[in-house]
Amino acid sequence: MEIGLNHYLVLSTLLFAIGLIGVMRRKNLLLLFFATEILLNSVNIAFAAISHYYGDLTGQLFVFFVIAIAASEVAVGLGLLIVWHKRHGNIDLDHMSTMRG
Amino acid sequence: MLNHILSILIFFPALAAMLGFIIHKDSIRAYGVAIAAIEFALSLWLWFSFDSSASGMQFMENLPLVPAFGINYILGVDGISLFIIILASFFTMIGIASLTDTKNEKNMIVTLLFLQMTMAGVFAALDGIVFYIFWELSLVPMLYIIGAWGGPLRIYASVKFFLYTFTGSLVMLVGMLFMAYFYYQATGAWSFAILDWYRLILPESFQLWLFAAFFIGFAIKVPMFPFHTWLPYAHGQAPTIGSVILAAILLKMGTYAFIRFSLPMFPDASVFFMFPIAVLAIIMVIYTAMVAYAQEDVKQVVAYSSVSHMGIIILGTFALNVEGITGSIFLMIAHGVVSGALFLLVGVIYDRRHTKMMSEFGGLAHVMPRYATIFGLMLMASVGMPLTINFVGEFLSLLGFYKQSHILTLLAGTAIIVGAIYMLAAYKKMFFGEVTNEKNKNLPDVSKRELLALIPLSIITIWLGIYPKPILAPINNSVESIVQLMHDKSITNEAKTRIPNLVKGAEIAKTSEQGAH
Amino acid sequence: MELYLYLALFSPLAGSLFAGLFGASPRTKIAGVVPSLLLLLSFVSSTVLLIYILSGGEKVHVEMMTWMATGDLYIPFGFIVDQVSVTMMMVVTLVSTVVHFYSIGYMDHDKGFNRFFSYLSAFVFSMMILVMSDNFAGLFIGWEGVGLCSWLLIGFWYHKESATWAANEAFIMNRIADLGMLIGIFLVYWNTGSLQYDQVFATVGSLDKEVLTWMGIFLFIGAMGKSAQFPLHTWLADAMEGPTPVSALIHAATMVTAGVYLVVRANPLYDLIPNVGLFIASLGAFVALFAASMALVNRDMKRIIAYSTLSQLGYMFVAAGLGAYWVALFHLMAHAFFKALLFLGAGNVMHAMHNELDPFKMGGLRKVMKGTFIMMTLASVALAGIYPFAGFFSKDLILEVGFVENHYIIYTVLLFTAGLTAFYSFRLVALIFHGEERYKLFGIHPHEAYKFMLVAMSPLLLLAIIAGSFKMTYFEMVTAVLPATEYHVHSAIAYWIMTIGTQLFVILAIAFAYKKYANNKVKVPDGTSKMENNLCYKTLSNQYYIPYIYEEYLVKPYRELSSVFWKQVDMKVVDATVDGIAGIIYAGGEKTRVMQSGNLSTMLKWMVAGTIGLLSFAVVFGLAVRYSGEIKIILSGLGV
Amino acid sequence: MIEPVNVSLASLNLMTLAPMLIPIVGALLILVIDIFKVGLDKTLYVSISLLFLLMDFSALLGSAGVFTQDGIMMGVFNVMLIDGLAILSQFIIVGASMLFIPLALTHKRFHEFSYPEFFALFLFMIAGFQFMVATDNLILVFVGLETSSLALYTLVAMHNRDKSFEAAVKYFTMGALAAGFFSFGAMIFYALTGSVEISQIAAVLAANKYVDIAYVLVGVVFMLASFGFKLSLVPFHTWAPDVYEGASASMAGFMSIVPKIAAFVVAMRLFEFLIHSGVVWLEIVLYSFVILTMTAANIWALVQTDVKRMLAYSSVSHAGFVMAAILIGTTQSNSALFLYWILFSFTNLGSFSMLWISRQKHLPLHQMSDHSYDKFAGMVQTSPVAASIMGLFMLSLAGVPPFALFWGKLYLISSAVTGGYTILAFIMALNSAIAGYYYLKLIVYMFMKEPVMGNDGHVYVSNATIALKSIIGFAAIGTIFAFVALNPLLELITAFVYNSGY
Repeated sequence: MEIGLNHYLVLSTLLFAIGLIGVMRRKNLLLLFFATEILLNSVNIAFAAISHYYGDLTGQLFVFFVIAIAASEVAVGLGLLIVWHKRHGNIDLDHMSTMRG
Repeated sequence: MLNHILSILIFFPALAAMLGFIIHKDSIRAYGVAIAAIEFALSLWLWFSFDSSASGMQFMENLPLVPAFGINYILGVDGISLFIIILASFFTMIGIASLTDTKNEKNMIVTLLFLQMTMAGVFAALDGIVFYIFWELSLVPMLYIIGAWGGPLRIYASVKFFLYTFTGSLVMLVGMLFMAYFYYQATGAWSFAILDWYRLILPESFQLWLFAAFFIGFAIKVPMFPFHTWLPYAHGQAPTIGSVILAAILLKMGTYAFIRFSLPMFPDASVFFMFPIAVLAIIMVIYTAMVAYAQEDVKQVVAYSSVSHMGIIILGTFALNVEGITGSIFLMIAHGVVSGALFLLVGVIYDRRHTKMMSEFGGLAHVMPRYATIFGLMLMASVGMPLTINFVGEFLSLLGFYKQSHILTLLAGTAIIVGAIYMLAAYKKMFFGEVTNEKNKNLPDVSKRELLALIPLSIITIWLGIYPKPILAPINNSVESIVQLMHDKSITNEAKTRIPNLVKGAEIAKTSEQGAH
Repeated sequence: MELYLYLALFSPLAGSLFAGLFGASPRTKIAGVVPSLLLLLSFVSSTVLLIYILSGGEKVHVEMMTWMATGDLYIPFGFIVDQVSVTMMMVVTLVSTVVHFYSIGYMDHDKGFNRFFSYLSAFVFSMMILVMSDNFAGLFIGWEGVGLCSWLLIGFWYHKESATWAANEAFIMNRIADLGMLIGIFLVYWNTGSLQYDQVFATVGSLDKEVLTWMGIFLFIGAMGKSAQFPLHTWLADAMEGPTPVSALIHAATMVTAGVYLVVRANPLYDLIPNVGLFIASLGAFVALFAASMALVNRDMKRIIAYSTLSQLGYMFVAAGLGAYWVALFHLMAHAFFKALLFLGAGNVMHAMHNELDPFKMGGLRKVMKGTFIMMTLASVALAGIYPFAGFFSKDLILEVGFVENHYIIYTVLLFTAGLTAFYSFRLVALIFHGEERYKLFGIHPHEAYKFMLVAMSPLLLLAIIAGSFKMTYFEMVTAVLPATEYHVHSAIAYWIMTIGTQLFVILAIAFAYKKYANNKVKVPDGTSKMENNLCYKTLSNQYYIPYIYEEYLVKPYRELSSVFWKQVDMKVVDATVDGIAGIIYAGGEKTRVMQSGNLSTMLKWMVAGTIGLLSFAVVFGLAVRYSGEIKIILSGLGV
Repeated sequence: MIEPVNVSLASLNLMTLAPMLIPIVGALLILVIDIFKVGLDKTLYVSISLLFLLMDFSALLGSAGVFTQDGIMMGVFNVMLIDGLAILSQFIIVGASMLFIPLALTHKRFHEFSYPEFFALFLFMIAGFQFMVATDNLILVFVGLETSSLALYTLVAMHNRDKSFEAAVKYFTMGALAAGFFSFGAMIFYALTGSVEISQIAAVLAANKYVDIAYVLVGVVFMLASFGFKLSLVPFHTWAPDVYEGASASMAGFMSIVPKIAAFVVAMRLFEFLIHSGVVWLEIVLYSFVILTMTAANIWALVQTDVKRMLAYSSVSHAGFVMAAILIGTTQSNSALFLYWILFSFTNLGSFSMLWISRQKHLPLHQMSDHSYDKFAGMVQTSPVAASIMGLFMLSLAGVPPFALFWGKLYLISSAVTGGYTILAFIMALNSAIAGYYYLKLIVYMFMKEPVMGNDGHVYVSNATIALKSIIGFAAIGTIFAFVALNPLLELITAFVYNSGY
């Protein structure tokens, strides 16, 4: 059968859902970042598909920006993660709750 | 200068207070007294140059503040506000003069001067927002006075006082915004000017809602029956000066606002709500009087007694005829003088013994005869003895309301009985009998400084009781114009009959009297 | 004439203020003498006015200044001297002058001497306002003023618990009545549009019956308080805690008669409502009997006299109620004289006996204090109404009124009461002055009062004897303003029978009193004798248990209800609600703050949860979108 | 084979880029300087940044002038959109930043300020915000959003204490999630309309009469989620209190103002056309958001023991309060939003700076947190002026007239009244009453309690310098005399908002 737009959209939605679940379930900061990456990239797929469907470049433009931003995000995120690990020797979310209430 | 006298009256004390910060604390009292005296002199000058025969606003000032939103700095006085302004400056003066040595006196005096500004502002403002500004601002100094110089429960009391009143007035603010919006719809221009609002004739349903919104703000301030519980705490905890100003002036803001806003703006609603409010007022009168009778703390007695008297004021206001409203305004002044004096008197004994429990006293008439005499005089004024200032007001208020309802007036009239009961009981406990408590054996009688405050009050109490005309006449003129305005504006027949038409007053009065039977 | 009016009115005030100056300083004779002289001046000017009126002069009407004026209401300080008010002025000034001079001696040793005179003159001033005012408001000023002074004077010895209690009781009871008065005044104003007597009474005729009745009732309620009519009578007996001159002036001669004066003043009103008048009369008759009965057994000299005052007030109200206003006024005058005399005499006795009040502990005093003995006896004779003393003319007249107006029950009651009056008055006289000297048992050495006190009393004595002879002149005078109804039993025989009958009856009563109490067998009762223990006696000596009932069923409940209102309602309901609302909000915060657990993963869950929630709502909405029309209608309710 | 497009430089209208380019240049300059000479004093960087922000501001004035003459202008392939909202919000962003930069000149030395990167990032962040508001292209919005956010995360982290790192991580992670939501939402709109320009989207949706409303709603949901995070609407607010507490007081104050106004503008662009085209669903959702955020945040603020955390919740509540303006969506309400935010920035700036100057390096034993209430007990006795000023800011936040924020509340509630949202108006009023309590609590501590032992009052100004004091003075004056500037401000805002079609 021929792979249409909807398939891509469904796929991206699924990936997004997976990403969401990951974000909720993961207690490890690194894995959490992976999950967010999944989120963003799922959207990329959809954008690419749609832009192909409409035949204009805006969607792909968006994809490039998303990729760039995701990259820089990772940079910042990893930086924070490393500092945290230096100080506490762990990257577990549950140890990250000194401020509450 | 004379056409800016109101602004001067308002902002002179504020500026003086600013300067007060730099004055050394040993000489601050002299400074405060001087400023307050000047302020009082100014207010007297205002009275002197006030045209008693005119009924409208005088010394009007109009200065655009936020014209885009119809907010203007409009001031003016008429017979209704004039005397309360004078009373305010007077009490600030004697308050500072008779200030017994308090810790960091400087802050106290500066605060009092700021308070004076807000009080003058509230009663001079003729723009809804300007009124609201001063109305709210007056809470802050009082909050500080109660909270910083008060008794053991002072913080609870002051916060309760602030939040309770603040909440009410926010609801009132929404009401004002609606009023302005209706004006905008009617005329296409925003305006918060009260005199503009007077010209607005609203359908009855709108009137009812707006009346309710304003009512909450005012009723809490007065304070009317179910909303009164902040008052005993505030009075009980506040220092003497705080209670004096609170009882003498701040409570009057509520009743004044009823006459300035509710009545002329919503005549039909006023008629509609007349009986419910009258019932509340009567509950205030009798219930609080009984509560006062049960008190053990003399200051609480006075506090509850002022709630009880406010009931009569409300009743007179909602008589909706000249006699009643004039009476209620006069009673505002009277109650200001008398309750202020009573709180000062309580302060006198508190300074000596540092307790307000009546059980601690007894037989004081032996040791402090002068004190006992002045207290007795104020007591008699408070129970409405003729030829004292209170009687004029109570008589007129009740007389006025009798037109509207016989039985309710009969109930409210019990004020003269229940009032006598708690006051005489308190006086008996404190002053009569033998001196039982050793600590009271040799208390000094009232000092010069205290007399400085008490003598003028006593004189006013008698003088205005015998010859109220100089105050009654201007009030009467302004009230007549308001009542006429209400009659003309009112749309329901009920209101038309309830609110007398002064153009041909006499026979209207008769006929509707027959109707009321 | 106005000069005299002002003199008469204001010289007491001057006296009061003068004495007031010395209020705090130790007692000085001057503080007593000056007010007394000023009162004499007031008396003289009143006499001048009286003569002027008698010589057919116009009534003097002055308007000093405006008091209250607002809306249609206009109340001046206006004063009027007409036949009625001048009579009252004479009575007031005369008696009070006498009492003042008397008090100089009586209060001789009291440290509150100056204060006393200040109060006393203040009282006279208020009383003068009361009687001279030309409008109801002015009347009310005086009305309250005398109330205040009576409060001050009853509680004069404020160190005595009983005195202050009695003072407060008197004040509050009067206040209850004053409320009625006030309402009456309001009724008058809203119906006649004025409070000036002349205008009011000019217009009352045109009002409908119901309004008039209510007016009459409410005004009379006011009168009931001041004149201590049942059920507001208890304060009068307790008021005897005050110094005796006070009792003489306020609680016998002047203040308590204010009620009668009010009814007399308002005669045009009461003429229109005879049924109310009848009620007044019946109440008066009842009180006459009621009070007299309590006087029979009482063992307190002053209280006995107080009850007799009460009973005499009853007589006056009978007359006033039956429309015989001039008779009422006449009896008021006569009664003032002999009753004041009686009280002052009692005062002497008290002095002699060192404030002992129980007549059973006296006896045989006639030897030591002749003057007082004579005066009190004569006063009692006058009170009993023996010819030719004042009481005869005034009191028998009232009996006749009752007879002529065909209210035979009232007549009988009054006749019987006359007997009782005679009995208890002479019981008192007998106990005090006759029999053996029981006081010796208590080691008291009585002495006669100062000469000048007796001299001061003498005018009263004179008047008590001869007042009756003015009857005709008086009648001529007052009927200029009061309805001039002659009350004569039509057949002469009946008249003579009645008169002589009454006299005999009274004399019998006196004789009985003497027989029973003037002998040497009288002992100081110790609560053992048979008579004291029978129910009837107990009831009487406990004043029909009325004070007890008031205490139990009015005062106590009021006190308890008050504390319930404060502790339960105000604190636990009203205030608790306010704090409760605040508390709920605060507790809400405490409960829900756990949502902010500080754990990142929870935070993320919240975010996702929020999104999911919105999504599901969106889906629901998306499904329901085809009904969007209806939904919009429903939801548009959110705005406005 | 796509033939090359040739465009005239004029049509690009590069002027529209100027305001954003200026701070970027400034940032680069700072970095360059640092390359050549290390370890220069922070004062230099502060002044450089100030200078460039000033230039930025004047550039804005220029474009404002152009706008007043010939209305909205597009630029750079119609990506840039310079309308009233953009200009107003940029004024707020740049102005507020200018007031915050000098807060770096503290008395104690905090080592984030010794890095020039700090200031570079700061300027980049400003540029990001400016891009965000000055376009209706979702891509550019996304870029701006992320630029600024990433910079912000770093700035928070640079405060270099455990709490700051924790705060940064939390902020960052949730931010990443929000970014995901945004892109997903954008994707859906793109899928529905084939465009990422809000105006286009609106046009297309209107054209096909919202046939697939369900999908639109899904898109809206994700947009709401991401902006709910930025605007800290309950329940997306959870980061706010922790981040505020972790960040330095100055940074917290900054966060409470600048990012939010940017987000508000985008939200306004995005949601109002939906509301006006009768998407009742959105109306309900926003209504509940507004009420929930106001009330819940207030209630939580009541129970805080740390002033900074309390202020965090209060800013959340204020955001909810202002969100009402977008719900109402009339010209008056939108102008009210800007008015409110200008006044709010003055007051909030003041109060956070007061916390900032009272910041100690090390906590005394008895003290739970940096700015716990009891630290301020009896402040009036030791340093009365500071206490009075702090009290002033609290009163203003509580909406006591005539101080700045009262006017904002007044106008906003009034817009609710005129917009027909009566109940909302009353709820807003009552919420201000509740809020009164926790602002009052601080006043009570400062004015009515006795100082804790060993507090000589020096702590309250331990961090103060002329710069900080003058900033605070400026804020105080602005707060007191707001009513003077009110009328011109109101007229200007209304004109700008009205002329840009909102």
